Amino acid sequence: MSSSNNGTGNRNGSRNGHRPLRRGRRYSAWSLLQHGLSGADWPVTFRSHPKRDSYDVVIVGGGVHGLATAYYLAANHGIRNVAVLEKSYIGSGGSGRNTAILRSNYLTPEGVRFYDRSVKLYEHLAAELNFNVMFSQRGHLTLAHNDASLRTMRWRTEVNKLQGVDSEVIGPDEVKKLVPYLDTSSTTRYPVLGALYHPPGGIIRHDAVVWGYARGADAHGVHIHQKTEVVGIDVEGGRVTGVRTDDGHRIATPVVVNCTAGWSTLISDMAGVSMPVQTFPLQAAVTEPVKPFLDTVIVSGTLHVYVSQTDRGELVFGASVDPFASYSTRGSLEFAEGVAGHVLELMPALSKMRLLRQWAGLCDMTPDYSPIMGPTPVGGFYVDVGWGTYGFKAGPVSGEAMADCIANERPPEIISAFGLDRFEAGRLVGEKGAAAVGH
Amino acid sequence: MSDADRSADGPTVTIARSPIAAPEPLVPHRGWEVSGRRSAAALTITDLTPLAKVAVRAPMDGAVQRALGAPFGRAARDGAPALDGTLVVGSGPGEWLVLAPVGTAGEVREQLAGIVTEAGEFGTVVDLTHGRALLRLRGEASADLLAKVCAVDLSDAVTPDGAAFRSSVANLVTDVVRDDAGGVRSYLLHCERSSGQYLAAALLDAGAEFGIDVDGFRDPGI
Amino acid sequence: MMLLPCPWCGPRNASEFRYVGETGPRPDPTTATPEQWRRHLYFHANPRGWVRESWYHRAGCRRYFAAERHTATNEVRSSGGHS
Amino acid sequence: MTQGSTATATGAAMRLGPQPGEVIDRNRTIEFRWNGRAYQAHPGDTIISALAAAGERVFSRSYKYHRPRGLLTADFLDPGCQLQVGDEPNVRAAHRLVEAGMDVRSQNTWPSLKFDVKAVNGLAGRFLATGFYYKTFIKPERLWPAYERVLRKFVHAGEVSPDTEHGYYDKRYAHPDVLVTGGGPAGMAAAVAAARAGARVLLVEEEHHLGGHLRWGDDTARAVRAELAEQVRSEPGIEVLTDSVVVGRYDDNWIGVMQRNLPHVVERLVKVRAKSLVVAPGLVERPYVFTGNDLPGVMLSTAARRLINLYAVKPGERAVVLSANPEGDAAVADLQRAGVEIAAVADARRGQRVVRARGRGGVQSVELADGSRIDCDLLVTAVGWTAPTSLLNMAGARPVYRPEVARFVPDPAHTPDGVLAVGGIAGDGTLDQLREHADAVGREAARRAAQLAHRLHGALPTRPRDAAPQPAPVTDPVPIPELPLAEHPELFFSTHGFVDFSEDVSSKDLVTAVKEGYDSVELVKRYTTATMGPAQGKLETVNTVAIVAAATGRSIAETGTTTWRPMYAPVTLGALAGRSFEPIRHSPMQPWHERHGATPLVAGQWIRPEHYGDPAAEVRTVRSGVGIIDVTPIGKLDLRGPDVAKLLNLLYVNKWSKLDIGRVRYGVMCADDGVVLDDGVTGRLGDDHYLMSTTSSGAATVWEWVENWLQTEHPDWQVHVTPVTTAYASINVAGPRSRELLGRLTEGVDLRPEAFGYMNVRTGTVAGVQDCVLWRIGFTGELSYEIHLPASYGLHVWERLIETGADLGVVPFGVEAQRILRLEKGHFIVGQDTDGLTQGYTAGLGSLIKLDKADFVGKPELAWQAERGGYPQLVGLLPVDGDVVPPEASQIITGGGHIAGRITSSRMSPTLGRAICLGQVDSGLAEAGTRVTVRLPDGRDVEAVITAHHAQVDPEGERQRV
Ligand SMILES: Cc1cc2nc3c(=O)[nH]c(=O)nc-3n(C[C@H](O)[C@H](O)[C@H](O)COP(=O)(O)OP(=O)(O)OC[C@H]3O[C@@H](n4cnc5c(N)ncnc54)[C@H](O)[C@@H]3O)c2cc1C
Ligand SMILES: NC(=O)c1ccc[n+]([C@@H]2O[C@H](COP(=O)([O-])OP(=O)(O)OC[C@H]3O[C@@H](n4cnc5c(N)ncnc54)[C@H](O)[C@@H]3O)[C@@H](O)[C@H]2O)c1
Ligand SMILES: Cc1cc2nc3c(=O)[nH]c(=O)nc-3n(C[C@H](O)[C@H](O)[C@H](O)COP(=O)(O)O)c2cc1C
Ligand SMILES: [Zn+2]
Repeated sequence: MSSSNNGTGNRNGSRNGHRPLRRGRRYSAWSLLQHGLSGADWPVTFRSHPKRDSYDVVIVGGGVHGLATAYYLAANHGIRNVAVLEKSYIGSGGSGRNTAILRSNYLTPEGVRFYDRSVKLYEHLAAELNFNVMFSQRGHLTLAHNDASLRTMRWRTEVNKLQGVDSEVIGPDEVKKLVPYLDTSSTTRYPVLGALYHPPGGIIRHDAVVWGYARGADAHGVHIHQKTEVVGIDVEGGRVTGVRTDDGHRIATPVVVNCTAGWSTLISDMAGVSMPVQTFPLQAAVTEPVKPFLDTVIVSGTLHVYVSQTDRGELVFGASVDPFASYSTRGSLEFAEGVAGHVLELMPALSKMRLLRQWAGLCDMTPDYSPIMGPTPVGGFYVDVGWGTYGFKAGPVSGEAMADCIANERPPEIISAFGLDRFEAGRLVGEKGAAAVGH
Repeated sequence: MSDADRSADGPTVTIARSPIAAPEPLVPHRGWEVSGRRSAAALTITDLTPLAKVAVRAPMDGAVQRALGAPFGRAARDGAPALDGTLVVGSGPGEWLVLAPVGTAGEVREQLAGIVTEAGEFGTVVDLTHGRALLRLRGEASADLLAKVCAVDLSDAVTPDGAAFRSSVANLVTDVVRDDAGGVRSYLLHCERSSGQYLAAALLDAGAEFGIDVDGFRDPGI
Repeated sequence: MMLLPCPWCGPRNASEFRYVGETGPRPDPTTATPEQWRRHLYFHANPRGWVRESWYHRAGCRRYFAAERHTATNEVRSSGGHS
Repeated sequence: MTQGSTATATGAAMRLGPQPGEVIDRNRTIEFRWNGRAYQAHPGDTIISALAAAGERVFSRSYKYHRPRGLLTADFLDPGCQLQVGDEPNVRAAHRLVEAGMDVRSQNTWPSLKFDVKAVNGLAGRFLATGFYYKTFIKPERLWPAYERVLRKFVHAGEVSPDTEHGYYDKRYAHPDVLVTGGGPAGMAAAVAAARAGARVLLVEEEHHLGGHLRWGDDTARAVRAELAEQVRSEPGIEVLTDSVVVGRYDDNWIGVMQRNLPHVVERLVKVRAKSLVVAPGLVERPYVFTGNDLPGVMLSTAARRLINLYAVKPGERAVVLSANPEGDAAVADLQRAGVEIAAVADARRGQRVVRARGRGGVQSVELADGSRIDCDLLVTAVGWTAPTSLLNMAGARPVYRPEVARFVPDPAHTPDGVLAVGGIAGDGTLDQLREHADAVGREAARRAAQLAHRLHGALPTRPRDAAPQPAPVTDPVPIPELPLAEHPELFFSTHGFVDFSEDVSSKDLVTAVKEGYDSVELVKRYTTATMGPAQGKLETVNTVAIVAAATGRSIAETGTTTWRPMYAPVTLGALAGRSFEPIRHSPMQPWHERHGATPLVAGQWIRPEHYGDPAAEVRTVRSGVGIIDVTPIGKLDLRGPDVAKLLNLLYVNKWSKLDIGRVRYGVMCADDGVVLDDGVTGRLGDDHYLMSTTSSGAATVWEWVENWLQTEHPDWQVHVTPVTTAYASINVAGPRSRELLGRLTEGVDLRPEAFGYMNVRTGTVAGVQDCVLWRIGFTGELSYEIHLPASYGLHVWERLIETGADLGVVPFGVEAQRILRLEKGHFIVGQDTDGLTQGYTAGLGSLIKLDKADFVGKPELAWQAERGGYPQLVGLLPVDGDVVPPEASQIITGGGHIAGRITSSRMSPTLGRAICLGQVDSGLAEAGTRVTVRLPDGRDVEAVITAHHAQVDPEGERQRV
C-alpha cells in the first residue's frame, strides 16, 4: 500500500510516540479532577460520521480485531482513510462477550511467539491508548486431573520456556496455596494432580479494550460506522472493488478486511472465498458478586470449565463450545448446569453462590484451532478470522500484523504459519492438542 | 467339573457375581451369588443381573421380528412359543433383548438361533448375560424416582406398560422397560455391566426421599 | 434444549445425540487431488440458515441419521434415514 | 442495650393489629439475629418485614457511594434488602422467610451499617462519575496492580466461606402439557381452564402463596383469590409449586424452574419440557427517578401495601403519596387504614410531581414540582409498571413499546406458537375481563399442547401399535378476547436521581455516557453497568431506556431495550449442579484390587490399579516368572457377519482378507486425514465371527467409528457389531512361566507352542469357566496370554490364578508396570506417543500400511505423506547417561534452542537398569545412531542416542514366541 511506512513500531506499538489525542481529550487523574470540579462534559470518545463514497481500506467487523487493525493501520502506517463497518454496536460480537482471559502459554512455537507478542502489547495498552483497559496479570492456572493432561502441560511448559515465556508445572500443594478454595484432596472424582502455572496470564476489561482502540482509531481519523451491515462485496477481475451495506450504500475500496469472527464465512462467501471455518456458539455466565476470594484464573480442560473473579466480585465462567454448529446466541440450560457442576467439583464451598446471567457468542472454529490470517485468492480481500474461542487475547498482535500485512502487501513473519493455503496444502498448525478449552 | 476345580480342601465351584454389591445375606442361586434380603417397602430395587440376557439382531419389521413378537419400542412376554417364560424387548431398530430365567442363556440362545435360521434373514444372536447389569424398580413412586434421573416422559401417554426405550439414566445409557408387575408400576433398567454399581447407587440416592429399599433376588425374577 | 426428532425413537433431547455435522460424499480416493480431498476433510458450507447434517443417537438407538436444521433458530424441519 | 435482650430489641413498634390478608402466624414467635442483636418475628414474616416491624429502616449501604438504603419493593427484587444470612451471601431478605436462629448481617459495611466509613465515597461522587476507572490509574503502569487491589476492597457484596458444606441439591424432569408461570389471578385462572380442557398443568409461583397482587387487595380481591385458589386445589391435573420460580426458557420450551423450600433438598432444579408455556408474571412496579429517590422511606405503592396487608407492618408515620393510577389511590386508602397520616397526595394524572426527597438516613421531607415542601417520613410512589417480558424475549418474542400505556406489551404476532402471555403483562381491565382472558388463554394453551402431543406421539415407538389412536385434538383455535390497555402517563423521571439502585447508577451517569459517545442503550449499559446488577433490569430497564432516549433525542421504541437473558431470578450453583452424575466403571476384579492395596488410577471412567506397591518389582517378576494384570477396560467389539473381513480391510491400514480362523492380527486405524486413531488386535473366532480389541480410551470412539462406516457408507454390508468390553473380564497372564500357570487351569485348549503359537486365538475353559477366549499376544514382550472370560466369573478366575500360581511366584501387576514393560518392548501408545496430527508414517507404521490395497480409511493422505517424505518420526532413544530419565515432554533441541522433537515416553527400565525413551523427532534426526540434545525441565541439556528399534528389550521378539 502506497502510504505505508515499513517497520513494526516501537515497544508500545505505535510509531514515534505519535499522540493524536488533543489536549483536553487525554485522560488522567488530573483531568478527572478538573472535570469533577468544573462539571464540564467529557469529549466524545468515538464519533459518528457520514459515510464516504470510498475508503482506502474497509474493515468489516467492529470487534477488537477490526478496531485494532484500523488503529495500527493509522498509527503505525499512516493509513487513515479507513472505515470500520459494524452491523450492530462496537464490541457486540465475541469481543463484548468473552471471558477476557489473556495468556501466551500455547503449545506450538509459532503459537507461543504470536500470543506472547500480544500479551506484551496488552501490558502497555493502557498507556498506548490512554485508556485504562484494566489488565490484571493475576496469573493463570490450568489444572491437570490425569496423566495425559499433565504430560501436555509439561509439553507446553517446555515449549514456553524455550520461547522465554514464564510457565511452570506446579504440584497440588502449590496450587492450593494460590487458590485456597480449591479442593486438592486426592479423593475427588477429578483429583488435581498438578497445574500449569503462567504468572503473566490474567483477565482484562474487554469492553475497555474495544473502546480504547475505537477511541484511538477515531483520534487518527478512522471512521467507525455502527449499525452498518455489509451485505455484499464487489469483486471484479479477481480483485475487490467495493462493499455494499444494508442502508443501500456502495463504498468503493481496493482493500476489504474480514474481521467478523463467527460470521466470517458469510462475509468470505460474498467475496467468493471459501474457508475451513464452522461457527459454534460459546457460552459464558456470571454469578452475583461476592467479596474477592479468587486471585487467579482457573482452567480445567478435563472438566471443561474456566473461572475467574472480576474486580466487581462476580465469578465469570466459561466452557467449551456448544456441541453443535449454530448461529444462536440464546444459550442453554445444559451449559449452566455443566459449568456449575464442574465449578463445584473444583470448589465445593461455592454451592450457595448464584448464577446471575448467561449468554453466548459465536466462534469461528478452524480444524487446527489456529487462526487464518492474511491474503486470499481474491486480490485485496484479506481475512483475520478463525479466532475460535481464544481470539480476544490476540487482538493487539493481530491488528498490528494485519496492518503490516496490508501496508506491505505481504504477511509478516509472525503470522506466516497461519495462511489460508495451509489447509489445502496439508500444513496444519499443531495447537489442537492443547487448545480444546484453552482460554 | 474338572480336576483344576478341585483344591486340596475339596471341590471349588465357579461363582458368578453381579457387579452390584449385594446386601447380606448372600445366598447361592444356580451358580450365582445373590442377596437373600427381603423387603416389604413400597418402593424397592432388585438386582436381576443373574437373569439370562441374549441379544438378537435382524432386519427391522422382518420375519425374525414377527417370530419374536415385539417391535422396537415394546416388550412382550411369551412373544414366541419357543420363548416361554421370557421377556422379549424390542430394544432398538432391528435389535431385541431377550430376558430369561437364570441359567437358561444357552437354551435361549439356541432357540433364538433357530428362529433366525428359520427366518432366512441376516441375523445374529449374542449372549450378553455377563455383559450387562439388570435392575428392577418396583413401586408406585418408581416413576417419580426415575423422573429425577431420566428425561423421557414417563406418563402413560408416552411410555405405557410394555414400553421399551433406550435413553440416558443418571447420565448412563440405559435400556428402560416399563414392566408393571401385579398392577404395580415397575421398570427394568439394563446397562453396561461395569457401570451397574454406579447406576444402582444413583437410584438409591435418588430414591431416598421415597423410602427406597433393596429387595433381594427371587426366582424367577422376570 | 433443542428437541431432535430421531427417525426411530421419536423426539429426544439434543444431549442424547452426537453431532456429526455437515457431511458430503467421500471423494473417490483413487482419483481425488490433495486439494479436493482436503476440501472434503476441512471445508463446510457453514450457512446461517437451513443445513443438512448428520447426527448419531448415542444414548438411544445408535443410528446415524440426517436432519435439516436452521442454524439460527435451531428449528428442525425434517429428518430421514442415514445421510 | 445488652446483647440478647430480646424484649427491647424486637420492639415491634410498627406492627399493626391483625389484618384480613396477613400471612403471619401471630400465635408463634421466633427469634433471629440482625447485626448481632436479637430480634423477634412471627412465622410467615420475611426477614425484612420482621425488621421493619421492629422499626428498622436501613438495611444496607449502596454499591459505590455507601448511601444508606432501605426497603423499596418489599419483594424478591428489592435492591436495598440483600443481606448475608449465615454463610449465604446476597440473600433476598424481603422474600426469604425468617427462620429461628438465623444470623442476618448487612453486607460490606464497616465498621457498622450506621457508621460506614466508605460513605466518604459519596462526597467524592463527582470524581467517581461513570467510567472514572477507564480515565485514571493509567500511569505509571507499575502502580496499576496496587490500585487494583484497592478497587477490589470496595467490592460490594456478601461473602462466601471456604467451610460451607455442599448441601443436598437435586433435579427432576417434568413434562406438563402446560406450564403456567405466575400464580396470580391470571395464572390461576389459565391453569384451571387448561386443566379442565384436559391438560396436565404445572403452576409455578415465585412467592410463598398463590394469589399474586390479589393478596394485598380489598375484600373482593381476597375473595376472588380464595375462589381461584380453591379451584386450583381441587383440579387434579394441576401441580402447584410455590416459592419456585421459572428461571429461563430455552429452545423448544425447555424450561428451568427453581424449586425452593423443600423438605429433603436445599433447592431443586426442575427441568420442564412443556408443550405450552403460559407467561403470567403480572407487572413489576417501576420506581420513579428524582433527586433523593433512594432514601430509606421512599417506597413503591406495592411495597407499602404488602407491608400493611401481608405482614401487618406500618410503613411509616406520615406519608406523601405520588399516585398516577388506581393502585396508588388504593395505597392511600391502605395507609389511612393503617393509621399513617397522609400529609399530601400528589396526583401525577393532574401534572403533579415529586422533584426531590430530603433527609439524612431517611426521608424527612419531600419537595413537589409546585415548590411546596412537606415534612414526612414516608414517600410512596405509584407511577407505573414494567412488563417483565424476560421469558417472552427468551422465547424470541418481540414486545413493543406502547407510549400511551407507558410500557412494553407482548406482540402475539411475534410470539412463538408454544408461548402465550396472559394477565397484567398482556393488558389491563377488570378482574372479570382478566379472568375471561385467562380462561381463553388456558384453553388455547391446552389445545395447542394437545395438538403438539398428537404430532409427537405419532412418532413414538413406545405405545402399543394396536392401541386406540389418540383422539384427534380439537383444531379450532380458542378465540382470545383482547385485554384493554389502560392509558397511563409516561412518568420516568423528573429530576436526576438513581436509576439502577443496585449499581448506584444515576440518570446523570446515563446522560454523561451518551454525551461521551456511548450512544446506544447497549453501550450505555456496558459503560455505566446499568441493568447489570441483581435485578437484571426488571426494575430499571425502562427508566434507563427512557433517559437514553431523551439524551439521544430518539424515541423509546427506537432506542429499544437491552437483551433479556436467563436467569430470571438467580439460581444457586448447588441447584444447577444437582447430584453429580459421572458414571464410573469397575472391572469384576475391583474388590480384589481394593483388598490388596492397589493404588487407584482414574483413567477416563475407569478406576484401575496403577500398581500394588512396587511397579519395578512387578516388571521384574513378569520378565522372570509370571504376573497377571487386569486389562478389562480394553475395548472389545464382537463382529459377526459375512462381510467382516471387508470392514476390517476398510478400517485398518493393513490387510485382513486372509486371516484364518484361530489367528489374531495387530492392526492400526487412521482417520481420513491419515492421523493415527486407534490400534489393537482382532482375532477370528469362526467363519463369520471376529473379536476386535481397541485401546481402553478409544473403545467408545471406535465403536461409533465402525457404526458410522457401516451405516452411512456401506449399509449393504452384512455385519453386526456388539460392544462386549465389559461382557468379558480380561486378564493378561504374562511371563516365561505363564504357560505353566495357565496349563494348570485350562481345559480344552492345547497350550503347547506347536499347537497354540504366537498370534493365535483359542476358546476353552479356564478354572471351570466355559467360553473363555484366549489370545496368545501381549503388550509386554513376554510369552503371554490374554484371557477374555465371561465377566461374572472374573473375580473367581483371578483368585484361582493367584492361588494356583502361588508356587510359581505369580504377582498381580498394574498399569504402571505395564507401561514400563511396553516401553521396554517399544510399543507406542496412541495419544501419548502420537498426537492429534501424527500420521501413520510418523508413527513408524511404514511396514504395516498397505498402499496397494484398493482403498482404506486414510489411504490418500498416507500415500501423500509417503510421497512427500520429510515427516517427523517416532524413534527409540537412549539417554547417554543412563541414570537420567528425561521427563516426558522434554524437548529435543538443536542449535540455538530450536525445537526438533520431544520425548513422548520415558522410564527407568528395571530390566536394563537404565533410562529408555520413545520420542518424536524431525526427519533429519531419525537415523539410528544420531545424537540429539534433550532439554530437561530444570534447564540442563543431556545427550541421547537414537536407536535402531523402538524396542530396547528383545527387539527381535524371541521371548514372546517361545
Ligand atoms: C463466551 C466467549 C468467551 C471467550 N473467551 C475468550 C477468552 O477468555 N480469551 C480469548 O482470548 N478469547 C475468548 N473468546 C474468543 C474471542 O471473544 C473472539 O475470538 C474475539 O473476540 C474475536 O474478535 P473479533 O474482533 O475477530 O470478532 P468479534 O468481536 O466477534 O467482532 C466481529 C464483528 O463483526 C460484526 N459483523 C458480522 N457480520 C457483519 C456484517 N455483515 N457487516 C458488518 N459487521 C458485521 C459483528 O457484529 C461483530 O461485532 C471468547 C469468545 C466467547 C464467545
Ligand atoms: N400488582 C398489582 O397490584 C397490580 C398492578 C397493576 C395491575 N394489576 C392488575 O392485576 C392483573 C394482573 O394479574 P396477574 O395475575 O397478571 O399478575 P399478578 O401480579 O397478580 O401475579 C403474577 C404472579 O407471578 C409471579 N411471578 C412472576 N414471575 C415469575 C416467575 N418467573 N416464576 C414464578 N412466578 C413468577 C409473581 O410472584 C406474582 O405472584 C391485571 O389486571 C393487572 O392490570 C395488578
Ligand atoms: C466479562 C464479562 C462480565 C460480565 N458481567 C456481567 C454482570 O456483572 N452483570 C450482567 O448483567 N452481565 C454481565 N455480563 C454479560 C452482559 O450483560 C451481556 O450478557 C453480554 O455482554 C452479552 O451480550 P447480550 O446479552 O446483550 O447479548 C458480563 C459479560 C462479560 C463478558
Ligand atoms: Zn434414536
